[in-house]
Amino acid sequence: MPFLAGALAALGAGWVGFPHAIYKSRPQPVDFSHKVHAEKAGTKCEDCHAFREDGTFAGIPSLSTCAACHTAPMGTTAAEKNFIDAYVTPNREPDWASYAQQPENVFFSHITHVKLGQLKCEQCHGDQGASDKLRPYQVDRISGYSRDIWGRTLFQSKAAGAVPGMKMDDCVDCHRKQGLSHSCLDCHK
Amino acid sequence: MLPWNYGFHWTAGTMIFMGAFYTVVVIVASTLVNAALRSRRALRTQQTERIRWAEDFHDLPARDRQCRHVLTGEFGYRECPHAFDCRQCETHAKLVASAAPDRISEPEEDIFGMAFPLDRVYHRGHTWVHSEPDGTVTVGLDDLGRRLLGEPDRVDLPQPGGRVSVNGTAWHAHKRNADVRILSPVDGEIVATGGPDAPWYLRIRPDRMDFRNLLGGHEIRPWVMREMERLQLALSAEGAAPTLADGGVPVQDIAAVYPQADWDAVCGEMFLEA
Amino acid sequence: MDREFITRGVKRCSGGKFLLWILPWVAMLIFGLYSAGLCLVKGLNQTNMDNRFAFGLWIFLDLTVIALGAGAFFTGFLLYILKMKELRAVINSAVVIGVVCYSGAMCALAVDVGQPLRFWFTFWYPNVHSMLTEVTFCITCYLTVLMIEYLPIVLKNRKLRDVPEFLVFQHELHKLIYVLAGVGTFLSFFHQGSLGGLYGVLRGRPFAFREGLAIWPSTFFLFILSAAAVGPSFVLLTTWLVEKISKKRLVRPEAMQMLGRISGLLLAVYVLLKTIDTLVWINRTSPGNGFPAAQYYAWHPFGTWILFTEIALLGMVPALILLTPKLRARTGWLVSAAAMACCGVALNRFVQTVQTLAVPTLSFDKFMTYTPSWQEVGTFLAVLAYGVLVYSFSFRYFQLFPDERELKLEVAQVEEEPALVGRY
Amino acid sequence: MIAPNSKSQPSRERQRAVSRYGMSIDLDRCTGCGACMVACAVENNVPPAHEGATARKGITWIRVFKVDNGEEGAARRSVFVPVLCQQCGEDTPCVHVCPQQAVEVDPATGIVGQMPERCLGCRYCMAACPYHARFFNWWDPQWPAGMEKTLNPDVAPRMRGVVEKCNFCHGRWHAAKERAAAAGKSEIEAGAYVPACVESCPTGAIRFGDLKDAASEPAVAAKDAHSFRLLEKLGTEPKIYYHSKRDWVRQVAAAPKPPNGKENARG
Amino acid sequence: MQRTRRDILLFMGGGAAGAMLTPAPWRLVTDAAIWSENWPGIPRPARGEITARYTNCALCPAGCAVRARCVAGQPVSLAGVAGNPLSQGAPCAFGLTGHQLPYHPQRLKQGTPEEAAAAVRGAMAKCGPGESVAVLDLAPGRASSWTYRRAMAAVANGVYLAPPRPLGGAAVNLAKARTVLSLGAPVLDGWGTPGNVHAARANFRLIQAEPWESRTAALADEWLPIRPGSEAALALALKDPKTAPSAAQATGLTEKQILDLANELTASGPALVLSADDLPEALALNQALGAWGQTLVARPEVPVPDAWKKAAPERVVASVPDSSIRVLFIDESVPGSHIPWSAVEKKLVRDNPVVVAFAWSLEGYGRHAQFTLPTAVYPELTSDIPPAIDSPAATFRISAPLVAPPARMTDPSAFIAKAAGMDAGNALQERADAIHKSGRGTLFTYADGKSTPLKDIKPDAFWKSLNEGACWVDDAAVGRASWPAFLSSPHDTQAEPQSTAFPLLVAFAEPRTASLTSPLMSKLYQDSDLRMAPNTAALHPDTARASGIAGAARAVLETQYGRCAIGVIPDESVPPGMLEVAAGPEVLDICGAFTRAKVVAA
Repeated sequence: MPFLAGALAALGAGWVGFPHAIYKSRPQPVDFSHKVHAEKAGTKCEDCHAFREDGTFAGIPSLSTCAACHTAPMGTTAAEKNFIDAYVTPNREPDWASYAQQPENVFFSHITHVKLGQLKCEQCHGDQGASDKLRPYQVDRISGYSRDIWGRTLFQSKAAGAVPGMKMDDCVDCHRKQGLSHSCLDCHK
Repeated sequence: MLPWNYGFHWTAGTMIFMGAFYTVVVIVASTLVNAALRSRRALRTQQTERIRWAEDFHDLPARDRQCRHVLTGEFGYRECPHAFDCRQCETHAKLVASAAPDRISEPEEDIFGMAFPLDRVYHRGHTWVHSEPDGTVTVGLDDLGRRLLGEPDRVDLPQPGGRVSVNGTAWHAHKRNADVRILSPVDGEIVATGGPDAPWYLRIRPDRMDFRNLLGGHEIRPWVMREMERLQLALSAEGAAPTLADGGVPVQDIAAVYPQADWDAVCGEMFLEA
Repeated sequence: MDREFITRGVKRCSGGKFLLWILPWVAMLIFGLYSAGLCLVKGLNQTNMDNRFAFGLWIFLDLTVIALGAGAFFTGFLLYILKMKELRAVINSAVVIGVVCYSGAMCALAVDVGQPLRFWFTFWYPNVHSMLTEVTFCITCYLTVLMIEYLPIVLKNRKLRDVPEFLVFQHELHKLIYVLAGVGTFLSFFHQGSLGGLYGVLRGRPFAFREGLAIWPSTFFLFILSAAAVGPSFVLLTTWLVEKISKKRLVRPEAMQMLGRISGLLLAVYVLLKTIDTLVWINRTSPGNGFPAAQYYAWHPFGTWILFTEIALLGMVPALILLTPKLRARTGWLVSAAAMACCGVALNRFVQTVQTLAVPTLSFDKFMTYTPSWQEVGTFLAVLAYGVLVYSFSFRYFQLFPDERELKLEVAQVEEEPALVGRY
Repeated sequence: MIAPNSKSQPSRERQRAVSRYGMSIDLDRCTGCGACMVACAVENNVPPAHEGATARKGITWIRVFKVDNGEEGAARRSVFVPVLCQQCGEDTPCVHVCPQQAVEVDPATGIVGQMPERCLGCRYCMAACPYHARFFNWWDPQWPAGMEKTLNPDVAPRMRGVVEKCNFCHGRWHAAKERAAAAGKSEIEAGAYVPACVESCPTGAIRFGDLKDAASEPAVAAKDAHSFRLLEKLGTEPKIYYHSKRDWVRQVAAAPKPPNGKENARG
Repeated sequence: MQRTRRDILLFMGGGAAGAMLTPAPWRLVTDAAIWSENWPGIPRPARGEITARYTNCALCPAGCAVRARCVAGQPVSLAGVAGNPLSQGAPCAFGLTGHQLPYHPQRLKQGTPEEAAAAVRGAMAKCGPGESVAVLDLAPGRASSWTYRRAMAAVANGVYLAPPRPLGGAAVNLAKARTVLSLGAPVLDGWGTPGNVHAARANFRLIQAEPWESRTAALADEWLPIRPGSEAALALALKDPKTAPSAAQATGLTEKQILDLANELTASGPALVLSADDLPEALALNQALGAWGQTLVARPEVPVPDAWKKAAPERVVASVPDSSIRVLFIDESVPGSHIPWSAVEKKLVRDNPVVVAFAWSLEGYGRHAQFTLPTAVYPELTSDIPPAIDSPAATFRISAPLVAPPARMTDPSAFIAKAAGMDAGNALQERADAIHKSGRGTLFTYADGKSTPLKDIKPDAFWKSLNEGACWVDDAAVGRASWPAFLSSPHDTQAEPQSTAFPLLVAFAEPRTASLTSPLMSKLYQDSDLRMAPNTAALHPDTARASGIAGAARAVLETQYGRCAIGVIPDESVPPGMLEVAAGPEVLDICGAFTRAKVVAA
C-alpha cells in the first residue's frame, strides 16, 4: 500500500511537475506578428531573415531592418507603438530569443539547405511564419537548450503534428533518408 | 545500445557484442526475479520456519547432523538427509520395522542424574512430547534442556490458537546472553500454554499422532550421552573448564556454574540453532 | 552493543577494539575522498598525469586490483561449476574481496575520466571495437553480479535473518547462485582478457602491441590466465592475513593448500605462455613494426631486469613453490609464494601501463617519467581504505568463513580428548 | 571486444571518399618560427597556456620540435619538425579504441575527427597515438578578460576534461562548403579550403591538398624520393608527408635510438 | 515503530520505482551531460557578419601587410596579404597574434596626463643652461617622429634622440645578393621582413658564422661555429688575409676555412655581410667587397612637407653629455629597438628629472619613469611605419586601427607638441599629401591587390586607401655611388673584452624586443619549448655547473650594468662560455650588443 502511494506520488511529480519545472520561459521583447507582416506588408521570410553576400545567414533581423519601415507608426496597434518607443526611437536592439538557436558546437548552414537542399523554411520552422503571436521562449534550466531544439515533449523532439524537431537525431534521420553524409564532423564544429 | 541511437551499425560485431550483453542482463534479471517469486511463494505458504530450520541444519557441523541410527550404533557414519525429520525417511522406516519392539524397563530412566521418563518421546532439540488422554499432547523441555536454561530470564510463548510445525520455532527462551528458539517436535495447533514453572510449556492438538521423528526408548540414553559430550565440547570451546567430569552430574542450573561462558553459544549449540 | 549482529558462537573483538582498528582506515578514507573530490571539482589538473602520461597510477591500480579480485569469479567457478567443495570455506571471503576490488576500481575510474557526467555515453553509444567498451560493460555487469552474490551473505547476518523476507530471499537466492557464478565466470573471462587487450591492440605502441588469435591479441589470454592464477593466491593471502590479525583459525589447511595448488598450476602455464609470447614479440612483432625490442630496455631504469623479475623471479619461482607439495604444506612458503605471485602480476600490470607510456615512440621523443601527485596517491589510498573497511565490517558481522565455528569446536575437542577418553 | 575488421573498413571508406586531404611539409624550409602553432591556436580557439601548463600539459594541435643529429660542434645540425595529427588512414589507432565513438574518420574527407562533446576523457586514444598528436584539456579554457572577443565563431571552445586534436581546421572546411553552397556547388574546389598553419607558414613549407587529386602538392610530394612519413612501418598510413633532401633528417621517421645520456630540456 | 519504519521504506521504494517510469531521471542525466558541454567558464564566441579588413603590422619595422578576418567588426585572426611587394603575405608568429594585444592582462589602463603635463611644464621652466629637454623615439622616421623633431626644434635646448639606425639607415637589397655572410645576424629569424627574406633566400648562399646553432644557422647553407665574440676578428681576417692566423686562433676555424670564405665572398658576388649589431669590421668588409650600391644601398628619403624641414637633428643617446637631460619623453607606443635604461639613466640630471613614458604596458621604461601615460597599441593605434631595412625603395604605409582604442589613451605626439607649445596637426595626412605631391612611385592596395601609379590617384583617394590598407612604394633611382661617411664611422659597438668578472658572452636567441607579446605566444615557450620565454637563458650544463647553478631553474644574470633574475635552461647545444638569452625588458636593461655577463645562484 505505501509502496503504491510512493509510486503514484513519483509518477505524478515526474510526469506533471517535472516538465514544468525543467523549463525556464521568458517572453519575447516585442509583441511581433509574423502573420501581420506576411499578409499586410506582404513580406517573404527572406526579406527580413536574409542571407549575406558570402552566403552566411543573418538570422533575426537587426533593428535597422525594422526601422527601415517603422521609424514612425505605420499601423495603429499598441504593439507597434510600444516597439517604436522602446526600441526604434532610443535605437536599442531588442534582445530577441531565437527559438531554433542550435548549440555552440553545431555548424548549420542555411544556404546549403535552402539553395542546395531546396528546403522551404516551413519544413523545419513550421508555421512560425504564419504565427500571430510569439510564443514565450522556453529554455532548459540545466542544459540551456531551447525547447524547440531540445524536445517539445520530454521524450521526442516532435510534438504530435508539430514541425519536425531539431535534435541531432532529426537532422540525421533526414540526412539518412536523403542519402546525405552524416558523419560527426559534417555538423559539429 | 539501441538500434535508433546515432552511431549504431548493424554489423556482426555489434550483433555479437550487444547480443552477449543483453543475454547477460536477461539472465541476471530473471535470476533475481525468479528468486523473488520463489521467496514470495515460500512466504505465502508459511515455509519460513522450514527454511530457517533448513538453514540452521545446513550450518550445523557435520558431526552434529548424524542420523539417530548412528547414535544407536546401527550405522558407523551417516548424515541425516532429511534434516531430522524421519517421517519421510525410508531408511528409518526399514530399520524400525526390523528392530525388536523395545521393552520399557523402569518408568523413569536416570541418565547422569537427569530424568528422561520413557513415557514420552524426545526431540533432538531437547523437547519432549507427552500424549495426553484428551488426544492433545503436551510439549516441554527435557531435563538437560531445563538445566541448560535453569531459571530462564524470559520465555516468549506463542499465543494459543497459533500453529507450530516440526523443527519450526515452538517458543523463545532467554537466559543470560542466550536467546534461543526451541524447536517444535510436532505439527499442530496450540491449545494452551504453560511455562517454565508449569509441568509443560505447550499443550498442542497435533495434526497427526505421528512421532516417528522423535527419539524414544533405548535411543534416549546414547543420544543423551552424545548430547553431554557435545555440551562438554561447547562448554570448553566457550572457555569453561570441563568440570562435568566430576561425578558427571549436571547441576540444576548449569549456566550458574559457568558465569564466564558465552551461554548464547552453548545454548545455540545444544538447541541446534546456528 | 552490536552483540546481536555478530554470528552466534564466533568470537569477535570488543566494539571499542574494533573502533580502534577502523579509525585509521576511516581517516585515510576521508583524506582520500577529499583528494578525489579535488580532482572531480577542479579537474584532472590536480594530477601529475599529462598528455604524454595519459594514464597513471589509477589505471595501474585498476588493472592490478581487478586482477587480484579475480579470486571471486575463479573460486566461484571452481566451487559451483567444478564442485570443488573444499572451497566453500573461502567462497564468501572471495566474494567480498571481489566486491571490494571491483567497486574500488569503478570508483577510481569515475575519478579518472575527465567527464564523469558522461559515464553513460559508453553504454548508449558503445564502440564495440574498443576493448575499453568491453571492459566497461563487463565490469559493470560483473559488479552487479558480485553485489547479488554478496546479498545472501549480508542477509544471512544473525539479526537480519530474523526478518522472514530476508531469510527466505537469501535462501532462495543462494539456491540459484550457480547461475550467477556461471555468468560471473563468463563476464570475468572477457573483461580480464580485454584489460589485457586494452594494451595489446595499441598498434601505435609497439612496446605493448601483440599479435594474437583471431581478433584478440595474446595479452588478452595472458591476462585471463594471470588473473585466474593470482586470484586464488590473493584469497589465500587475505585469509592468512585475517587469521593472523584476528588470531583465529578460519580455514582448514587443506583448503589453503588447494588454493595454492590451483594458483601454482595456472601460474606455471601462464609463465610458460608469457615466455613464448615475449619471445615472439621480441623476434617478430616488435621488429615488424620497425622497433628493435632491445631499445625498450635501453631506457633506464627500465632494463631487462624488469623482464626477468616479472617472469622468472615473481612468476616461475612462486609457481614452482606452489607446485611442490612439501613446500606448499608449510604455511610460510605457501603464503610467501602467494605474495610473490601477486607482486608478479602487479608488476606485469605496471609494465603494461607505465612502461608502455614511458618508452618513446618518435625518434626525437624523450624518455618519460612521472610521479603521481598527492591527490592521485590520496585517491589510491581511499580505494585501499575502502577495501579494508568493507572487509573488516563484513568479517565482523557476516559469516565469511563458514568453518570458523567448527574449527573452534575442533580446537576445543583436541584439548578435551584426554578427558573424554578417560570417561568412555 | 570485437576488433575492427581493419583491412576492409577503411578501404571501403576510401572508395566512398570524395577526397582524402593530406599535407606535405618541407623540413628544409621550416625555420621553426612557430607561426603555424600560434595561427592554429588562434584559428581553433585554443586558449593561452594556463599558468600550471608545461610542454607536457599544453595544447598545441601542431607542435614544432627541434631535432638534432646528435653530433657535436661543426658537425651538429638541427632541423625543425612540425608534428600534427598525422590523419592516419589505415586502421587509425585512435579510432577503434574510443569506447564511445567520439573519434571517427570522416568518410567524405578522410579527416580524423574528434568530438569533444562526445568525449568521456578516458584518454585511451592518447595512449594509442604514437605521434602524441592528441591533447587533453587539463583545465577549463581561460582567456584574459576581453580576449574572448577574438574567438573564432566557426570553432566551438572545448571544455575541461576532453581530448582534442588537429582536424585540418574543420571550421574552415565548413566555411568553404558554405561558400560553395552559396555559389550553388556541392563540392569545394581545390585551394578554397586551406588550414591555418598552411596559410600562416612564412616559408611555404607546409602544403595542403587532396591526395586523391594527383596534381595537388601533397600528392606530388608523396611521390618524391625524399619524402617520408613518421613511423611508416606501423602501417597506419599517415596523410602527412615530410620531405627533406638531407639523409640524416629523414631518419626522424624511424624508431627511437637508445639514449646517449644527453641532457637537453628543449626541442 | 517497526511498522512505520517499514512503511517509510516501502514508500521510498515505491517512489524510486515510480520515478524510474517517468522521464525525469533520464532527462536529468542527459541534461547534466549536456551541461558539461557549456558549463560556466566556457566562453561563447560572438557571431556576426564576417568581413576582411586590411592594415599594416606595427609590431616591428618590417611592417608586414595584414589581412584581418573580422566578425561584426572585431578582428578574430590575422593573415598576410599575398602579393604585397615586400612582405609577400608572410607575417611572423608575433604578428599573427597582434590582434590580441589590446586585451593583454598587463595592459596599462590609465595614467595621469594632467599631472604629467604640469610636472613637465614646471621642469621645463627651471631648465637651466647645459640642460636639455629630450624626446627618446624608439621608432624613428615616423610622421610623429618628425613632430617630435619639430617640437624639439621649437623649444630651447630640445634634443631628439633615437636608437642607432641599423646600417646607419642604409638599406639592404637582398634581391641582388648572391652570397650573404651573416656574423650572428638572425637573418631568418626576425632580422628583416620575413616574406622578403624568404622570397630572396632561394637566390643567395647563406653562410652563418655564429657560436651556436641559431634558427638561422640551422637553415643556412653553411654554418661556421666560431668562438663566442670572435666575429670581429673573422670579419677583419676576411678583409685582410694577413690576419688569418690570429683569426683562426680567435674563431677556432682553420686558416683554410677563412681563406676559402674570403675567396668565396669576392668570387661569387655581389656579396653582403651582416652582423648582429653593426660591427665596424663587418661594415668595412662590405666596403671592401664593393657591396655599396649593390647589396647595400642608400634609400631615398620618404618625402616630408617642406614646413617640417625646421626640425631637430636625430642624435643617439651616447652623444648627449651625462646628467644633462631635465625632461625626457620616451615614446615606446610603437615598439622599436630598446636602449638599456642604464645607458639612458646616466644622461638625466641628478636633481629630480622628469621622465614621461608613453607606453601601453609598464614592461618597458614605464618601470623607471615618474609618469607612464597609456597609449593605444597595435592594432588600435594610428601610425605610419618607416621603410624596412631590407626595402631598397622608400615606402609609406599606415597601421590604421582595426579596433577603436579605449578611452583615456594619450597621443604622444599631441602631448609633446602641446608641451613644446605647438600644434601637432594631422602630421600623417600632411605627409601623405607631401608624398602625393611628389607624384613618384606606385600605390599597392591590399583589398584588390592592384598597383596603381601615384599620378593616377587623387590625394583624398590616396589618403583613403592608405587607411584601408595600402602601401606606397617609391620608384626613385637609388642614388650616391660612393661609400657614405656614416657607414665608416658607425656608433660604437665593440665586443667587451674578455674578463674574469663576466666570463660569459650574451647572445640573443629570440627577436630582440622589450614589448609584451600576446598571451598566446605561450604556445611557443610554455605549452611547448620551441622558443624561450622572455628573461630566460639557455647555457651549457658545464657552464651551469661552473657557475654553481647546476640543476637550478632560476638564477640571476649579472653584467657591468646591473643584475636581473632569469630562468635558466640547460642545453648541450649552447657552447660553453656563452649565454643564449631570450630578451625581456629586464634583460635588455642590462644587456646591449656583445655584453659580457655571469650567472649566479638566485
